[in-house]
Amino acid sequence: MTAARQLHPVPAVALVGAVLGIGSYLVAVTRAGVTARVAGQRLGLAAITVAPLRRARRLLGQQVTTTERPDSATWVLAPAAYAGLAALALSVVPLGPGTAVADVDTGIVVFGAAEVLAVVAFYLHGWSPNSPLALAAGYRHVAAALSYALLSMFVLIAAALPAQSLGIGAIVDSQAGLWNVLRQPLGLPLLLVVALGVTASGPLDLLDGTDLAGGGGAEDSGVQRLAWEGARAVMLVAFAAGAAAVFLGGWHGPLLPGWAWMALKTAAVAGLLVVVQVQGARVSAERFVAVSWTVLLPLAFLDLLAAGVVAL
Amino acid sequence: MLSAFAAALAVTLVAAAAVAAAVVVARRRGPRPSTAPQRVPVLGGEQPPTHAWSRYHARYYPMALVFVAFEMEMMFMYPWAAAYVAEGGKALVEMGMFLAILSVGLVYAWREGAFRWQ
Amino acid sequence: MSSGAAADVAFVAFALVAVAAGYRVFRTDSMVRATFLLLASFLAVGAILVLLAAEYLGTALLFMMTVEMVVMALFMVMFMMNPAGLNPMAMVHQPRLAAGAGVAAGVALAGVAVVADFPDAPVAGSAGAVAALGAELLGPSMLVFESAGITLLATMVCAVVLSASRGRYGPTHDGSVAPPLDPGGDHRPTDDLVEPGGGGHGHHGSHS
Amino acid sequence: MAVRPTAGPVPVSVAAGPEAWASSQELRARPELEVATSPRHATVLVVAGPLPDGDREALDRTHDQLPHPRASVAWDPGTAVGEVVAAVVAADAELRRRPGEASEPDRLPDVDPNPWRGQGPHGQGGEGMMGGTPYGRAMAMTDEDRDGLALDALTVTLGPFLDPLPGGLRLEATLQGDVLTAAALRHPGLAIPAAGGAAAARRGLQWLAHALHVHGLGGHAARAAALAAELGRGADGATRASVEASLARLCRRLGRTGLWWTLAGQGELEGQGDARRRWEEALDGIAAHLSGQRAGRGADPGGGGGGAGRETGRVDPVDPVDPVDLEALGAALVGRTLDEAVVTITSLGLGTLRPVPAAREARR
Repeated sequence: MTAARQLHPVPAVALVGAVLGIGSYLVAVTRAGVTARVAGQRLGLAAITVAPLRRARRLLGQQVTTTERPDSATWVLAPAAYAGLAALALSVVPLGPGTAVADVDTGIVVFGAAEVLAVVAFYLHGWSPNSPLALAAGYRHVAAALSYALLSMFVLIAAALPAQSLGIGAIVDSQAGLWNVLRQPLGLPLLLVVALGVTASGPLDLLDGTDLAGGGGAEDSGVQRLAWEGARAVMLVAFAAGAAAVFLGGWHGPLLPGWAWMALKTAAVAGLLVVVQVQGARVSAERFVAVSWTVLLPLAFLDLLAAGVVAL
Repeated sequence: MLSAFAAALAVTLVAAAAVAAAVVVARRRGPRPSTAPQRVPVLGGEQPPTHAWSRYHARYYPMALVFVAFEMEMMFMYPWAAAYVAEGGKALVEMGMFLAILSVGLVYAWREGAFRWQ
Repeated sequence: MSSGAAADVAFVAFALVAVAAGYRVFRTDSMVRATFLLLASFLAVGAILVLLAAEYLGTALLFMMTVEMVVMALFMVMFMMNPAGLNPMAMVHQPRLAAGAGVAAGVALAGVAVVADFPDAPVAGSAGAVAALGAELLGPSMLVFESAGITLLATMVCAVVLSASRGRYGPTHDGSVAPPLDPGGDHRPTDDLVEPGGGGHGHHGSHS
Repeated sequence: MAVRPTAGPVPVSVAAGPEAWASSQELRARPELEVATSPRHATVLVVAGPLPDGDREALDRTHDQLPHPRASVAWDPGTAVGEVVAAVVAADAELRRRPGEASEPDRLPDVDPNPWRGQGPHGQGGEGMMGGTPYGRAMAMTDEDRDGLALDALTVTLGPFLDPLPGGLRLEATLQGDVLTAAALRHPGLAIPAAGGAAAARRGLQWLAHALHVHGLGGHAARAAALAAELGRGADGATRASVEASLARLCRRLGRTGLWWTLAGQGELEGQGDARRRWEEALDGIAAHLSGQRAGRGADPGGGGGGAGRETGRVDPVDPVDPVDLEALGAALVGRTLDEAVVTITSLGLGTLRPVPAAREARR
C-alpha cells in the first residue's frame, strides 16, 4: 500500500513549506478579492495581490502587546501548534501520484488527529491572554469543535470503505473510476462544514468573532496576530488539499499531470471555502451545537450507511 | 512506514518551530514592552475587577461527556472500515448495529436536552 | 532513516519527552498547563507505539487522548479552585507515598520488560495491520467489540443522567417530572401505567 | 488628498461618543481604512466626539491599548469624512516614516492596578488559594447558578468603546461561563432627531453597516456604509431611488448569507419578537424612508428575506420611535449568552434607529 515514492525529510519540509506558503498567500489574495467584490469596492488586481503582503509588513513592524498576566508560553504555542498541525495534515495527503510526504496506512486517522489537536490550539488561543472576551470566545469555539469533530470522523470513514484502507493514497486510488463526491454526495458538504470549523471562519467564526470584539484574537497584535492569521490560512490550504484528495479524486484527471489536477482541485475547494467565509453570517455556538448533533450527525450516519451499501 | 512518520513529524515540528520562533523573537525584540495601562484586557475602555481566569462555567458539559463516549466508540470503526469490503454483509450488519447503538445514545441525549446550554 | 539505530534514538527521545512532560504535570500551578502537559506525554507515548509498529494504536492514541484532554481541561477549569494557578499551590497530595508508589510500579514494569521472554517475530512494516485488526474485530473479537459498544452506550446514558441539569420536563432540581396528560389534571404518566385509550397517543407510543 | 498607495488600508479603531457613533460607521465604506474590531489591531485611533466626561478615562485606556507605533486622530462634529480619512492616512504615513518618535506615548500613568502585596511564598502577591490580588487583580468568586453549580462569576463592564456595542453604551454583565446571570445597561442618553426621509434612512443604513459587521459580514457592511455615505452626499430623488434599489440588492445578497436563519429565534423580547423580526422592521423602515412613503408602523413577522420595499410593514417616518427601556432590556438579557446579548442589542438599533434615554442614576 505504501508503494508511494517516499520523500526525504528535507525535501518534504521544502515541499510542504512551498505548498502552504504559496497556498496561504493565494488564499489571502482570494479573500481580499472576494471581500472587495462583496463590499462593492473596485480595487485593482495589483492592489489585491499586494494587500496580504502589506498587511503582513504592517503587522511585522507592530509591537506585540501583552496582557496583565497572560500564559505567554501557551499564547505562543497556540499559533505554532496550529501551523504545525496544518503541516501534519498536509503531510499525509498525496499531492501527486506517489508524491506524499507520508502516505501512511492510517492517513485519515492522522488527518483527523491533526484536526482535533487543533482544538487544543483553539482552547489555548482563547485561554492564554487571560481576558474575558477571549476566554468566552475560546470556550464557545471548543463547543463547536467538539461537535464537528464527529462529523469528520464519519465522513472520512465512509470515504475509506471503498478503498479498503485508511491511507489517503489508497482512497485516491479507489476514485479512479468514480469520484467520492458523486459516490457519497453527503460527504463533501459535511467535510466543508468541518473545514469552516477547523479554520474558525465564516459561519463558524466563533473564535475570533467580531461580536466579541475579536474574541480570542482581541488581545493579539503584531506578529502574534500575523502568526495566528497565517496559521488559519495554512490550515485552510491543508484541509482543502485533504478534501480534494478524499472527495475530488486527488490527482485523477485527463491531460494534465497529476500534481496539476491536485493543485486545481485544492484551489477550487479553497476558493469555495473563502467565498463561504466572506459570505456566511456567524451562527451562534449553541445553535451550531444543536444542529450539528441533531441534523448533521444523523446525515453523517446516513452517509456512512449509504457508502457501506454502495461499497459492497 | 517509520520513515514516512519521521518525515511527517519533521514537517510538523519545522512548521511549529518556525512560527513559534517568529512570535518569540517579535515578543522579545519588539519596539517596547507593554506598560500597565496597555496590559489591561480589551473591554472597551473599562478595567475588569478580577482576572478572567476562573472556574469557567462551560455550559455544554453534558455534550462534552457524551462526545467522549461517542468518540471512543468511533475509534472502533476505523479498523472496521479497512476490513469492510473483505468481510461483506457481516460487516454491514455489524455497522447497522453499531449505528443503532449510537443512535439510541444520541436520541436519548437529545431528549434530555444534553445539547442545549445548561 | 537508515536502520534500527535511528529508531532507538527516537525511542529514547520520545520516552524522555513522555517522562519529562509527565513530571512537569505535577510541577505547574495551572490546570490548563497540567492537562496539556499530560497530553504531550501521551503524544510521546503514541509516537512510541508507532515506533513499535502499532501504527493504528499509536495514531488512535493521539486522536483519543487529544479529545479526552480537551474535555478534561474543560472540567478541570470548571471545578478546581484557582484553575490558572494565579496563587501558588501544591499540585500534589501525599507526595512521598505517591513518588514511592510510582517508582515501585516503574521498577516492576521495567523488570517485566527486562525479564519477560518476548516473541521475536519481526513483521514486515505494518502492511495490512489495520485491516487485520478490523477482521479481528469482526471475527473472533466480535463479542468484545459489541459489548464495548453497549458499555459505551451505558456510559453515554449515565453521563447525561448525571450531568444534564435540564431533563425532558424541565430543571432536574424542580423534579423534572412529566406534565399531566390531561390539561389541569393531576395524573402523570409512568412507565408501568399507561391509560388505555385515554390521551396516551403518541406520547408513549413505544409502549403500546 | 494624498492617499499613499503603498501602505494598504490603515487599520483604525473608532472610539465614538453617542452622537457621533452612528455617522462613524461610514468609515467602513472607505477602502483606505480598515475598521478594526479590537484596539489591539489598530494603528490609528479615531476619536469621534463629543464624548461624555465620564468616558475620558475609558478613552485613554483604549488609546493606550493600541500597539506601537500608534497615533490618534480627533473627528470633531461637522468635519467631513474625507478629511478624517486624509488625516488618518497622513498620521499613518508619519508613523511609517518615524515609527519610534512619532508613536504616541501612553495617556494613563504606568502604574499597576493594585500594588502587589508580596504575601505568597513566591512574592507574587497572593494569599491562600483565592485571596489577595495576585498580579494586580483579585480572583473571581463563586456564585449560585440555574443549573445548580456554584462556579465563579465574572463581573465585567463592556463598553463604552467596545466595537460590537453602540458607542457610549456600557453593559455591566455578571457572567457564569458565557451566560449572563446579571446585566445592567448604562448610556448617557441620546435622542434621535425626529427628521424622516433621507436623514432617517441614512441613520438606518449606518445601523445596518454596524449590525452586519457584528454578524461577521464585513464586506456587506462596507456596502451598507457606502449607501449611507451616498445619501450623505445628496438626498435628491434620483439618489434616493438608486440607494433604495441598491438596498434591495443588498437585501437579496443577505438572503444568501444565512443571516435570517441565524437571527431567527435569537434575542426574543416580550412583545417585540425576535431579532429577525426587528431586522426586517428596520430594513422595511429604511426602505420606507427612502421612498418617502408614509404608512402605519407595523411588522410583518411572517415575511422572509428582509425584503426592503415590500408593501407591508412600513415605519412611519414622522412618528417618534419608542425609546428603549434600558432597565427592562438589561433584565431581559439575563439568562442569555453573551453573544446573544450582543445580537439582541444590535437588533434594537440603539442610538441609530431608537433613542436611548439616560439611565436613571438612582439605581446605582
